[in-house]
This record gives sequence, C-alpha cells and structure tokens, in this order.
Amino acid sequence: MTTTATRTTRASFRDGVNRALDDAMASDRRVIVFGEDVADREGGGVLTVTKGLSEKYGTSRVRSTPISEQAIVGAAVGAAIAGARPVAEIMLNNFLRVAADQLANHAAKLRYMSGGQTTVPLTVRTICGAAGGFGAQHSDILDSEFAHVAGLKIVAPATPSDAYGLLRSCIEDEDPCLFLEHLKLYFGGPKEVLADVPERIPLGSARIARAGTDVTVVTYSQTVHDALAAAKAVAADGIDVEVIDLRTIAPWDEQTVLESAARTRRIVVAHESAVPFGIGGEISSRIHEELFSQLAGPVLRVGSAHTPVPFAAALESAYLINASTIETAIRKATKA
Amino acid sequence: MTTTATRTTRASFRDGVNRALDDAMASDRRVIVFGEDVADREGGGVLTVTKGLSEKYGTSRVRSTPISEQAIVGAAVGAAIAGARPVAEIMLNNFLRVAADQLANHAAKLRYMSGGQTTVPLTVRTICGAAGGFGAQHSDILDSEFAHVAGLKIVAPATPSDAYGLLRSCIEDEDPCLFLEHLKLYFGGPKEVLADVPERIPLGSARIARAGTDVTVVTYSQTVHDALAAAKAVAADGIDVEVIDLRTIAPWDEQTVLESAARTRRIVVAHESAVPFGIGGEISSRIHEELFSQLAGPVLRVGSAHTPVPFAAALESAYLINASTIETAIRKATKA
Amino acid sequence: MPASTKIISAVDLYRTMYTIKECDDQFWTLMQSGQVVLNYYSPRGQEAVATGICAALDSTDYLVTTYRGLHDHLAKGVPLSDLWAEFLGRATGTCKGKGGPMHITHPDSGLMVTTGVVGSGLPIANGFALWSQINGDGRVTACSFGDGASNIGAFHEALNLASVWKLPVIFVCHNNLYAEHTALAAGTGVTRIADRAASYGMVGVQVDGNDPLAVRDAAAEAVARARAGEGPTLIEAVTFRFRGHQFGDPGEYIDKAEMAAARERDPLPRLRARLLDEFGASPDELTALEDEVRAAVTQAAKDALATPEPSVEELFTDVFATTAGGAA
Amino acid sequence: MPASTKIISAVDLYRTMYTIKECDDQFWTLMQSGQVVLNYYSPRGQEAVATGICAALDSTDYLVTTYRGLHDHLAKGVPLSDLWAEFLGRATGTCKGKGGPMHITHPDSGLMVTTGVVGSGLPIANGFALWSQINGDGRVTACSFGDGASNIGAFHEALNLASVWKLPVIFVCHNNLYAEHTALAAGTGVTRIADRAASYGMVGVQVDGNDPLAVRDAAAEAVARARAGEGPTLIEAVTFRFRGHQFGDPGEYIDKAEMAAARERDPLPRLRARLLDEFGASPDELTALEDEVRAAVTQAAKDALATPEPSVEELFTDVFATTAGGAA
Ligand SMILES: Cc1ncc(C[n+]2csc(CCOP(=O)(O)OP(=O)(O)O)c2C)c(N)n1
Ligand SMILES: Cc1ncc(C[n+]2csc(CCOP(=O)(O)OP(=O)(O)O)c2C)c(N)n1
Ligand SMILES: [Mg+2]
Ligand SMILES: [Mg+2]
Repeated sequence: MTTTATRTTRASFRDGVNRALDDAMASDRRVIVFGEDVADREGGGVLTVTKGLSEKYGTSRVRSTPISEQAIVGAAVGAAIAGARPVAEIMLNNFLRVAADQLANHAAKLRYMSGGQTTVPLTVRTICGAAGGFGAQHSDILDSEFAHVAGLKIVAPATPSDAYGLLRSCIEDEDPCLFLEHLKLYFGGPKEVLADVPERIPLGSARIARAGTDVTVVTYSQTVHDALAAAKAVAADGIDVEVIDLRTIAPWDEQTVLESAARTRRIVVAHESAVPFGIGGEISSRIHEELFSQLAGPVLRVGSAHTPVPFAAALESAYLINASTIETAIRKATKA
Repeated sequence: MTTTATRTTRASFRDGVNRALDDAMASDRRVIVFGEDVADREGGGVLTVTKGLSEKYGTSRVRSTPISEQAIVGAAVGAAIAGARPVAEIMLNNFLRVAADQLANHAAKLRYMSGGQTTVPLTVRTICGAAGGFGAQHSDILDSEFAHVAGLKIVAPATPSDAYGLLRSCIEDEDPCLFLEHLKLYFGGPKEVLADVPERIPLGSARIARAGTDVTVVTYSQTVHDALAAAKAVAADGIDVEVIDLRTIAPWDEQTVLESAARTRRIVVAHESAVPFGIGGEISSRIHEELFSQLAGPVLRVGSAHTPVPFAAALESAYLINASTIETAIRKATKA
Repeated sequence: MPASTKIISAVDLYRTMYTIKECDDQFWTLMQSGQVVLNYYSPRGQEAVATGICAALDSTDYLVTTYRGLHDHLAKGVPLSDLWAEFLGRATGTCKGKGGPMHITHPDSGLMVTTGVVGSGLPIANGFALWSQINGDGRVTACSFGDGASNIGAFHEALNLASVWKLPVIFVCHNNLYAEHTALAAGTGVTRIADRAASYGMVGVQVDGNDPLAVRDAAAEAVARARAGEGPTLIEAVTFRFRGHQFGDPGEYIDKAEMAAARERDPLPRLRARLLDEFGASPDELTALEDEVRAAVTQAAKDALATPEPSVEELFTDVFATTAGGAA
Repeated sequence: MPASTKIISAVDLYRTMYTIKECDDQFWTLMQSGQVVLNYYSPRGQEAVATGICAALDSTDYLVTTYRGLHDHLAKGVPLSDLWAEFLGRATGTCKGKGGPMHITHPDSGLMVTTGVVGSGLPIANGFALWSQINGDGRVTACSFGDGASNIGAFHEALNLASVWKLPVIFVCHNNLYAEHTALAAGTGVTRIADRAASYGMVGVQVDGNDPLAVRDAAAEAVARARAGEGPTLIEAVTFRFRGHQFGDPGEYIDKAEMAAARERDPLPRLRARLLDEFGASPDELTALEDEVRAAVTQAAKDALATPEPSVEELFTDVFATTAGGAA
C-alpha cells in the first residue's frame, strides 16, 4: 500500500532519516536520541541528520555525548531494557569496533540470556561505505561482521523512503537493530517525494527495485543504484535484469530471493564490501542449497576489492564495486 | 616431511601451544608474550598454557597485563611495528569484541596504509568455542567476524602438532595472525607424540585428516574430531569420507578443497559457529563457483544453532554441532 | 518507601549475609562432591558489600552485576528457589536455565543484568539511570564490578558519561584485591580506586567492605545524592575473596599471611560478634536465624536438583522478540 | 644525540611552526579554490604543541599521531615533498598515496603511525615504548591525541598500562577545547585533563600549548623521565583550533568572543614578537625565513600536484607481507 504523496519537495536520504527520527519522537515519548554532536548546539550532527530534534524535543531526550562509543551503545542497551526506545548514533561504522562488545555480546544476547524476561529494543544508526577519500579506517561496511551474530537485525536502506520506513520499523521493533547508512547516499543519492505520512517498511522484506526476467541481481544499500545502472546498461542488449534490494540484511528475505532466482535461474549477488566471507556467501549458498538443479549456472558474487580501502582517488575507484563490475557479472551469468 | 618422533610422552594441545611459545622464545629474542595472568607469578595463565615461560625468559619478555584488551592488542601492534614478534593472549575470543578496533582497524591495515613501509607481525592467541556451560558470553567462535577483514590471517588448529606447527608459523609470519584455540581441545582433545623438533605447518595449507572417495567434509578446529567420528560412523555403511582440516581459515586452501570436491562431487562444510553468514558460506560459494557442473548436488553446510549459546547442559548440547549432525549431512549428500 | 527511611536492622543484614554464605557453602559442597559441575565464582568474603549496598536501595531500584554476582543477586532479593534453579540450569530458573550463573536477570527484584564481560556492566547501568532521569521515575541504579575492572576502557567511559550527564547511578567497586590471579598493584596504576573518581569530577569514597553498616551508610549517601539529581558516586568497598577466582583455582599466588590477615576481617563473624556485643542479639536468636537460613537454602538446593532441565525447544526461543516478515 | 643536549634555537622552532602554518594555508587555499578535494583537519593554532614536543625528541624517537596530524608530521621531520604528495594521494607520497592525510607513516623520521580512530594511537604508542624498554634502545615514544580522546576507553587502558609497566612514553593531549563540535565541558567530567594522570599514579602537567618553549621544556622533562626508566608522563597542552574541526565546518558552535580571545593567543605572532623582543632576531631575518619556507612549501605543492596518482596495480599490493601457501 502506497500512501499518496501530497508534498512536492523532494526528500534526500538525510531528510528521510531526519523525518523518521522526528516522527518517531513525536509519536512516542520513549524514543530518545544520542550520539556524538547530535544536539543542535553541536549542529545536529556532522551531517545535520539530527538537526532540529533537540530544539523540538529538548536536550534531555536528544543528547550529544562524549567520544565514548562503548558508553553510547551501553547506554542504549540499559535504556532499552528499562523501557526506552533509544536511537544511538555511532558516527561511522568503523568505530563500532570499539563498541562491538556492547552490541554483539550484550544487546544481541540479553534477551536470550534472560530467558525472554527483558527485551532490548534499541537502534544503532551508523554511516558506512567508501566515498570521497576517507581512507582505510573510515570507509568499511561492517555487514558480515555483525550479520553472523544471532540476535541482531541489520538494515541497510538505499532510498529516502526506505530510510524513513525502515528506521521507523527499527525503532518500533522489540529487538536490537543496526541501521547502516551509506555515506554516498548522503551526497548525491536519489531524492524522492515523501508522503505526508510515509509508510513504514517491515523489517525482513525485500523490494523488487526493478522487475526482470533474465537475471536476478541481489543487492542492498548504495549498490542498489549501481545495480540499476548496470541493468539499464544491459537492457540495450535485450537482457532484462531483476534487481532485488534486500533492505534488511539480517534476517534477509529468502522467499523473495528464491522466488526470483527460481524464475530467472541466473543470479548475481552484489555488495560493496568484499566478497570473501561476505554477505554474498550466505545468499549464494542458500540459493544453491534450495535451487541447485534448477539453476542455469552458479550464483556469481561481486564486491569491492578484498583490501583495506585505499586513499588515492584512482585507487579508491579501482577498489569500489560499480555499475560496470555488476554489468560484467550479469553478462557472465547470461552466458551460463 | 615428518620428523621422527623420539619423545615418548604424549603431548596435549596445551603442550603443543606451550612448546611452540617456548621454542619461539628460545630461538628469537624478538618474541615476547603478554596477556592477563600469563606470567608465572600469576600461574602461567588460567589454563597454565604459558607456564614456565616467565621463569625461563624473564618478566620483561613475559608479562601479565591488567584487564585491558585494547591496551593488550594495541601494545602488540606497536611492538610488532617496532620490530618485536609479540604474542598477545586474549583470554577468550568474545573479549576481542572490546579490542576489535585494534585488530581490524589497525593491525590488519597499517601495512597497507603505510604503503608497505611497516609490517605488523603479531599473533593474538585466544580461546574460542563452547564447552562446559560457560554460557552466551564466553563460548562464541568469532571466525567469520574477522575472516572478512582484509589483512588478517586466521588460524584454527585441531591437534597438538598442528597447534605447535601453526603457532610457530604465525609467530614467524610477517603479518597479523589470529590464532583460535578451541576450549574443548584443552579438555580431552587428542594427544600426540611430538618430535624433538616438531615441524612448522605453513599457513594457508589444509591437511587431509582422512582420505576418502565418496564425500568431502571441509572443517577446522574442534569440529575436525566430530567429522572424523562421523566418517567412522558411516564407514560401516560403506561411505568413504574424506575429511579436510583447513587449519588456516583465512586465507584458506582453496586448491586442496577444490581438488577433493572435484573428486568426490559431494561436499559438506561443517563448523561450530552458526551457518548463517558463517565461514561455510564462503567455502560453499567458491566450490559452486568453480565446480558447479561437476557436483552431484549442492554443497551442504552444518553448524551449531543460530542462537546465543545457552547455559543449561541439555541446551548447550542441543545447540552444538556434533558427529551426528555431520553424519546426517554426509548421508544426505550421498543421496544426491 | 524511599531507602533513606527504610529501616533495616543489623540482624536483617546478617540474615542476608548468612544466606549468601550458606548458598556459597552449599554450592561449594555440591561441586566438591562432583554432584554439580559449574563455572562458579564465589563471593565468599564479599557478603557485606552486596548486603550494605542493597540495604540502601529500594526493590524498584536497579542493580547491574557480574559473573561474581551471587551476593548481589541474593541481596537484591532474587528468590532463592529461582536463583538456585538458574545456577543449576533448570527450566524453573530465573532465565529458564538459558542464562546461568553469569547471566542472572530478575526484573521483579530489580536485578536487571549480570554480565560475564569485565567492565561491560557500567555503560549499561548508565542506560538504566539515563531512562530514570528522563522518565523521572526516581529510581537509582547501582552497578557492581571488581578492582580489575577499573582498568578497562568501559569503566572510564561510563564514569565520565555518568558525570557529564549527572546520572542517578552508583558505581560500586568490590575491591577484593585480586583480578583473577593478578594482585591489585600488579595491574592497577593507583592504590585507592576511589581516587579515580576525581578524573570525572565525581565523588569517590572508600569504605570498609567488610562492614555492612559502613557500606550501607556510604550507599545511602550516594543514593540520596543520586535521587537529588546531584549525579553519580564511585564507592570502593575494600574486601577479600576467600575462595580464589573460581572453583578449581588453588589460589597459589596468594600469600598465606595475606590470606590469614584477610580471614581476620571475615565480615560474617565480625558482624555476628557485633550483634551480640553491641546490638543486644542473643546467641540463641542468631543460631535460630542461621538454622532457618540453612534450612531454606537446603530446600532450594533440593528443589533445584529435582527440577528438570529446560526442554530442547527452548534452544530456539527468545532470540528475537519479534520475527521479521521474510525472516528465516 | 640525546634530546637533552640538543640545541634547538627559538628561531628553529619558529621555522617549524611557520612551515606548518604555511602548509596549512596552502592546503586551505587549494581546497577553497576547488583544486584539491580533501578531508582535511587543520592544525592551525596548534603549531606550538607539535613543535615543542618534537624539539625534545630525537629523530630516532617515535611519534604516533592522529588525523589532525600535519603539525606533528612536519615537526617530526617528515619531508615536505613526500608529505604533500601523500596528502594529495600521489604515488610519490610517503605511503604511495594509499594512506592519505589520516594515515601518514614515515619510519625514517620516526613518524610511525597516524590513526583516524580517536584514542586508538595511545595503546599502540605503548607497544613502541614496550619494545624500546625490552630492547634497551633508549628511544622514547610520544603520542598525540585530543581533549575529546581523553574520554574514550583506550586512553584509560593505555595510561594505566604505561604506568604499571613504567613505559618510556609521553602522552601529549592537544587540548584545543573542542572535540568536533562539542566543547570540552560538555563531554569531559574534569576541567584539567592533566589531572587524569593521578588515576594512574603518573606525572601530569598542564602547559601553555601556545608557547613552544614551555611545551619543549615540559617535554624535555618527560623525555628525561622516560629515558631514566621512571615511566610515562601525561602532558596537557592547552591551545585552540582556528579552522573548525575539518574543512567545511563553519564552526557556528564557537562563540565569537571565545574565538577572538583565542586569536589573541595565536602562537605564531606571539613567538615572532618574542623573537624580535627577547631573542634579538631582526625583522629582515624573519621575513627571509618566512619567504624561504613559503617558497619551499609552494614548491612541494607544485611538485605534488604534478606527480601522478598511484597505478591501479597498487590496489592489491601491501595487504600482506607474506602470502601463505594455499592463499587465494
Ligand atoms: C573483557 C574481559 N576480559 C577478561 C575476562 C576474563 N576475566 C573474568 S573475571 C576476571 C578478573 C576480574 O577481576 P575483578 O574485576 O577484580 O573482579 P573479581 O573477579 O575479583 O570479582 C577476568 C580477567 C573477562 N571476563 N572479560
Ligand atoms: C572512535 C572514534 N569515534 C569518533 C570519531 C569521529 N571523530 C573524529 S575526530 C573527532 C573529535 C576528536 O576530538 P579531539 O580528541 O578533541 O581531537 P581534535 O579533533 O580536537 O584534534 C571525532 C568524534 C573517530 N574518528 N573515532
Ligand atoms: Mg577483584
Ligand atoms: Mg579537541
């Protein structure tokens, strides 16, 4: 069900996230927001994503924090168990590596360890991905590092409306959610007209970003746009590509993927983080396990280079997955 | 090349690790050891793995540390760049989650970021795995959490001689190595007679733990023993299983695995950590990518439950992968 | 009833302490006999810390503790039977046997989190206090941790954040002078852990952790400060650990004379003597109390041993509270 | 030559500071004109800290710094041309263009690690100092970090370990009063960061970070302490950051009066005035020095702009030093 859009201004990815936070705070007093520089005195975040929130909801519910990622995620864990709906911001997902204990040893497990007595409905928002020369320590995507952890949900939207709808769902979800926002989507990602009351997107449900019949590309986050560009490029040669935007990485929408794969029999999995031991391994394996005898050829995986992210612009772009990497894989898949 | 064994006492896994450290320290003054409780005043580690080292090599080279995992791994990073060969102990791999930044953002990347000017030849030894009711925060195996990180080598031995040989290789290697020691191997793992000068085992090379013709089981660490038990169980029915012990998880020995898979055409990947987004996804995907049309059926994956590790003995054993889980998968694979 | 007006007699404190000691003794006996196999971290020697702190807390106040948490669990009011059952991994345990001794949670008594990761409880305790502060529910959160934990990063981040936000939280360092096998001075750059409070502009107090009344008084002050919105307190309660780090640790690294001196300060006989000397208790009364406690603990142990382990289906429950649409 | 006997004139300090300022100005101009696109963290205002510290270090001593590291890189002696080339991502850069400004390494000048993760340099600095201590090479390691970094866990763990092991390391807090957009008091529970040294039984000193001579003297004492085996020192150098957190930050959160007052303390005009008034330098001499520096920087910029980016093959080199047997 799509709500009729009445606004005419086009919303950026930032707008989608900002409005989701705003609407969530307006509708539920349990929603609180904290992270480095997120209050308005500090500019509403380095990308102004939280701008206006502390002015509107007060500095008790919207707080800038010290540079203390363990304290940030830990505070979210405790507050969530106590009854709040914390949305903690970790500036870049690379810094989750100092707070991984709170997320993976605690947030993900406390419900289970308590035998279901307590729940941990927190959301950790964080920026991921390579763009514009931030170098090796600021550009990773920690998707597979956390997907393996039982008890976490991982969400990675590609569009403003999905950012809105998925973030609302994360905040309303009873479980800990990691919300990955690709940096590139903040700079030049597509804009969309958002409805007055944009719809929520359920977790765990993929979106057919482009329907097609010949090859399925399974992807998520920023790479969705590269996949769409690749689909467009091969369309000229009569190759009709279906692009599935997973939106939720864990738990992912197996049903939608398997249905599409059964139809097209040719599948490419594409994501920005490296292929080895990446998310694609799970998707590829599940497709083989379920559809082995029906496939025209093996599921192909493409990603960025399995190296740290280099600084120099020429190297960064050589490192990164892009439309042409995906196009090559699509063409290879059609040969099978 | 196997050196003739002249000692007659049978060495435990602990002995293998302890001797590797001892021999490494004796042969190279750059080797230093530190971690919580590792010096002899503190008993040589909670499992006495480092016992005798500080008495023999002094408390300058063998040091107990405060409970400060970031400081421990960080000290290893700096010392390694400076010219030492640090072997840092993180008591349990779950605690690496507080030090993941030092390992994944720093140790793994500093060589690359420096353009090859500096190397980071450190080894982090740590215990992993479920055994004996340690519960959800002490029993994980963080294999896939780190395998995705470019620049790290990950090693997981199954036997005393491999523990020895691989640990020596890690210490001598120019790159950062994560050395995963399964807790169960310290309690009731198999014993072996070690040679006077046991051989080093090269990193990245798998071992055929059992040669067979019908099905290949790819595994590592403690699960090797479960796989061997499963192989024995099905042998009675004439199913001849080849068991490959990867020994090194990253980079893994694709060649050995692919050769075996091409021969048997039926493959099971088995490991203790959960299947979803686990190591098996990579191995399975690579086999499909390379041998798709030659396989008798899809590569099967088995692991423990995708849940936090439960405490109660009945639940812990229901959680864990075991010989019969693997046996079931082997039988299923032979049906293809 | 706010803690400040709560009247807990010295005899009540003794009852709690004796319950802790008795549980510990009975676990120990069961383990020694091999009837029970457990990764067990004894609080023997530290009874007065938990008891004194919890005497200053209301039942609705929160407590976050560690693997060495039995004393805290009992002092905060986790029911004996549920606790025993959880320690033994039974279906009737607080956490259905899924958490175990290192992960006791019992919200009804305010025992919110027990963590097995050193130092990780402190940031979480802040979260409880944060929500109390925003919510205005007047609750205070206490958080237990060890001397060794004061060297880990999470301690630093948590105390700093609590101070900057003036959170209603009390950080309670159970300084038993050892972190596993490492003596305080070997791992800690400071002698008095309470002094570390100065790094955060926080009040820090050191108390005799073997004196439950002294601990209670320090805690009551900290609770009052927290409830008044004046922020957190660091309490260092100096005590000792009589049974090594965990069951099976022979404790060879502890000097005999040090151990003997510590035994002189055993909080249980000490309080008992004071009850008789200063508080007018009679020997009979105390013996009766002890017998009663022993009987209750014996019963809890018996019941726990008789209850079944959780059914195997429980393995897959409680991972998520809500299952997402297309979830596997 | 041990630092203690190294004679660095005030004019030499000025030369270093002026080089830093000049590099910063030229980067800024190139970015403003759009010729260069960079994630750039200006050290403008903090020149005296890096210069004073490095004046007390030998070239064989180690320095570990952060993303805001240009002042440290230059003061420690990283050659202008290599540094410029790396900042611009060129093949001739210190790190072949693979590291970039946030990850400068140049072992020849003792600049060992530049990290982009707040606080993470401190544990690594300990590692360098540890090996010097074991190895007996007499080197000292200095480590730069910000005021905001003093709130992260790694800071705490590193200072404690350094103290317990008496490592030859100097922790240098460049207190520019802001952590990104957050003012010191909003995130830090203590007013004087140097006071945090007490938590580790460590010497802590606060110095005027706008006075290179004062910084040098404090550093020289710390270096002497470290070389004598007497352990680490925490130096807090109070300074300011004139150009916001990073290029593109309008700095709206900084009060105008505060900025104006800080500008009064700008270390460059201040040292220049002292050189003329106290040290007998002539205006011509200083102008000549400035011209010379400016020309050298202009040349380095020009050369860097003219050198090629690394070739695409470099993407895959330097991941591992040794490729394992069956490696992919
Ligand atoms: C982060 C982390 N590192 C190491 C351990 C292993 N460990 C468990 S208890 C302990 C000692 C803790 O000492 P202290 O904080 O003094 O508490 P105590 O055990 O004395 O109560 C250690 C090192 C752990 N659980 N978590
Ligand atoms: C662990 C971590 N958290 C957050 C960031 C993002 N970040 C980069 S610089 C910075 C501010 C650091 O402030 P301070 O330590 O005072 O140093 P300054 O930038 O003032 O030199 C922050 C929050 C980071 N790089 N690393
Ligand atoms: Mg202790
Ligand atoms: Mg600063």
